[in-house]
Amino acid sequence: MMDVLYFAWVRERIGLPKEKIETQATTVMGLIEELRAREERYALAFSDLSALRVAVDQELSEFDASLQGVREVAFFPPMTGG
Amino acid sequence: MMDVLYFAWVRERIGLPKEKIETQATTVMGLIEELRAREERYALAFSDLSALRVAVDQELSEFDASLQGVREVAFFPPMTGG
Amino acid sequence: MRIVVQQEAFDAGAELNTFSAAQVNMGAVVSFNGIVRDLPGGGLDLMEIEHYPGMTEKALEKIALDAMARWDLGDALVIHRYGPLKTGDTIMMVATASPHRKDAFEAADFLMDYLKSRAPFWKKERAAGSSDWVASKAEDEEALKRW
Amino acid sequence: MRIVVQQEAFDAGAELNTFSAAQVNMGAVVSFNGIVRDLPGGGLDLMEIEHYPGMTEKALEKIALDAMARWDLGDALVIHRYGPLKTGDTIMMVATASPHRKDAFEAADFLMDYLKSRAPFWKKERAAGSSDWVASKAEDEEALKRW
Repeated sequence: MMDVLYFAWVRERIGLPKEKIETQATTVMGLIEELRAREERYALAFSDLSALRVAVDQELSEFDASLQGVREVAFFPPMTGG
Repeated sequence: MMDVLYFAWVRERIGLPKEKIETQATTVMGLIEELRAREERYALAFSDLSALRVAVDQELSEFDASLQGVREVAFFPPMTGG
Repeated sequence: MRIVVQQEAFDAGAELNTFSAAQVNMGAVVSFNGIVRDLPGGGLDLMEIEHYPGMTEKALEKIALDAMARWDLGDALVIHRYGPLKTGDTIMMVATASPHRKDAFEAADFLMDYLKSRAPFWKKERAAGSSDWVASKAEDEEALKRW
Repeated sequence: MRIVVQQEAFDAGAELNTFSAAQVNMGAVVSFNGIVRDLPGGGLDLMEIEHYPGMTEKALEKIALDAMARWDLGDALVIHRYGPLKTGDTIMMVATASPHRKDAFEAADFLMDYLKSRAPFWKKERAAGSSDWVASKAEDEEALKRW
């Protein structure tokens, strides 16, 4: 069981800020494939990975990062603070 | 008649902040030569020009600047504001 | 080093004074304030800032620690707001203190560049009934290569 | 644009707030505060700042106008004190406002470099009964070549 979080337009497109997911995926990319296969809104949110960033246990990561022992994964667009 | 001002250690070495000077000099360098010839304290203050800066009518200038129409000349060390 | 993430408004001048007064023998203090701008054509009703509680604080702390490690700093301060803001509101500030003005300037500049593209904040602009997420700029990502 | 040369203390935070509040649609405000440092071994009794009344204001105004011409600035502020100061006292501040953080940072950095070597101020440090004029640094003159 893993917490998956969505922010900004990713959250809006998927329609929720957070969900618990049971996954067999071993990498972020594997998790994305599973989500894409779920429903249209997920496929849409994850259609262009160049417009997405991922954090694994609250650290910015790459899409090929391992999910071994991970408790929280977050997807969001490039950041625009400051 | 021209006002000649001294600041920081130039003022201390010469012993006064300001004096009126009647000069025939046509350039700052000419004025410096006249002052050097006056007294030991002037010669001392103007002994090393690389340690001095000059302002002509309140604008930083070069030692070969003309004194034509000038009302105020100031001598001082490199600035240390901020 | 102080990192604050809050919804409430803060007094940037008072924060700067408190920061400066706490320093011992730091001759140079640099601050940056980010302020909500109107849209190019005007009409901004609201800017909403979303963030990632938990990660935000960690990311800002990491950026500030990086700055402390790279420059001769006595201290660093980051305050960033989230929630709804209006034109003219102060969004955030950073401040750096150093014995040297060059270090204080560069570290503040570095903090801003990293905060902009590596801390999990997202801005949304609301105007005339519709709203849009602010797009990240290629130049902001580009700016990181300076460091 | 505001240039102030005064003996009295000033409130840097309050000045920063006043400066920021006066801006229209400037998203970035950068400030620099210069603060009196103690001597490396301690023991500074007093720092005295001498200046050249008349020329000082003109020189600062010229430097600020140069900054306004070179960068996209909405406004610039320079406040510099003279007279006797103690360790921890604020000597001076500059502030810049711009739509862009890069312009605000660079212009403030430029103002400081020029103010340091081109505005007629001289510092004297008094400690243990003797006093010395602060020597200018080659690196400060060198810094001007960046611009």
